[in-house]
Amino acid sequence: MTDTHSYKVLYFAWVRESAGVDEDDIALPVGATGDDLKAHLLDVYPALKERADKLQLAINQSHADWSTQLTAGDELAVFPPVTGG
Amino acid sequence: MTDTHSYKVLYFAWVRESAGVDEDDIALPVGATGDDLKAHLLDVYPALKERADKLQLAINQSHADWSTQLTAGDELAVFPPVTGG
Amino acid sequence: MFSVRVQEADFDIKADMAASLHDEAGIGAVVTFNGVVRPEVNGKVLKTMTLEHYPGMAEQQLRALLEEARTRWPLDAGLIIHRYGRLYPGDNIVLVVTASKHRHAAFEAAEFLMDWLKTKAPFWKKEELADSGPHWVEERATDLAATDRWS
Amino acid sequence: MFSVRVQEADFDIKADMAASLHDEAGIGAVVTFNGVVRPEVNGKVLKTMTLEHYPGMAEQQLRALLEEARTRWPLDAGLIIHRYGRLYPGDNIVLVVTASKHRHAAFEAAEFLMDWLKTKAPFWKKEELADSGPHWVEERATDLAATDRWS
Repeated sequence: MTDTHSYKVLYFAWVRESAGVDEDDIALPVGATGDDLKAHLLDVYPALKERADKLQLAINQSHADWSTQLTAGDELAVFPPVTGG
Repeated sequence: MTDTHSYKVLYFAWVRESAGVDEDDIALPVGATGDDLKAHLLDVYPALKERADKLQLAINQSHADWSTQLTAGDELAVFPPVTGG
Repeated sequence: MFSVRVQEADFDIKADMAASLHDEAGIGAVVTFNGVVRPEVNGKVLKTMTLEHYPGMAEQQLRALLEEARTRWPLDAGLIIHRYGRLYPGDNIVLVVTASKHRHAAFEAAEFLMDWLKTKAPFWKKEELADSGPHWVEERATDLAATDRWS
Repeated sequence: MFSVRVQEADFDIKADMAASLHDEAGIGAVVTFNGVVRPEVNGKVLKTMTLEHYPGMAEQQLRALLEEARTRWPLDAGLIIHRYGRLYPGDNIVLVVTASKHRHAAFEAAEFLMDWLKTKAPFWKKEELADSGPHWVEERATDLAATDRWS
């Protein structure tokens, strides 16, 4: 059994609609990166695969690259490109 | 005796103060240009000589070059560079 | 004063400008940008739109934008208000106010804030057109290009 | 609506914006520029200033500026209000409003109008500083350069 951290993951816009929930608690192996989170989400929510290249990540409310390594306690969020203004 | 046209000439800002009047009626020979008007004004109001290079001309409420030939009935105005806004 | 607000309520351009500029003595130039819901999208009538946002991150990003603008231009005051929720054609969406002694600084900072806001602030528009179902607005390549020119 | 006003009275940014934008259905972006009398000039306290203008030509030049802006950008509405007479620190001097479907058009047109206004509209400022007599403001080389960049 691998050691894991549990992360709160928020969804917005069509990511939220594809997931069917506003947020999840997701356990990922210690040392996991954003890419690991993305692979997990595409697995759990296959509807996201269609536009997987559009997905963006925020860590602790700042935009982040998918390659970033996650830290226990991080607030994660996944969403499409922003369209405000 | 030369034929002349009479022009209404308005002054603004320090041109007005140097002239000591708001406006004049000035007779200039038929065919006169803005430069002739300027020469006349420097003659009549020598205080303008100090900053003669700053003087600007408007003909019928549009900015104009001093070389422009004047036409009977033109409304002329002489003023410094504008500083509004 | 520098401040950001994310709110469902409408804003009052005059009152919010005045509050933002209160006690700023040196100001000579104030630029405002007001974004409004347009009645048409690509020639189709827009019935309504819903603006979703990421609470917390939205405010944080807007504050970060203002801070970035202050490092680039000599600003005396700055304000960003962005609405969320259900909006109709003609409704206010966003207000940006910048104030400076120098008009070009105020103009450039306001344009910069709008350009960056469009690609960095976590808001998402869902439109309902008269003749089709609701859909999420796609990001625009021109907005990305507009952001890049400040890099 | 496109209009210009030259007046001694103060203006009301909100009311004048609203009047200018009335019935303009397609607008998405509104930019305003508000120029205000500054309390200091080169570190010296300004007591008051007087704005002289050339009645008739002032309105005509402002209208010509708006027309020129309309040939360059797709504007839906435009407004220029310029005051004259005695003004004190903090008083409004000038208001420019531009509206367009496109925010960059609205921003650029507003900046263009201010740049051209500074070197073409017949207004002259006479300042009274706390420690010296009244003097006419000199034109600024930076304003001329700002005008040239639109040529």
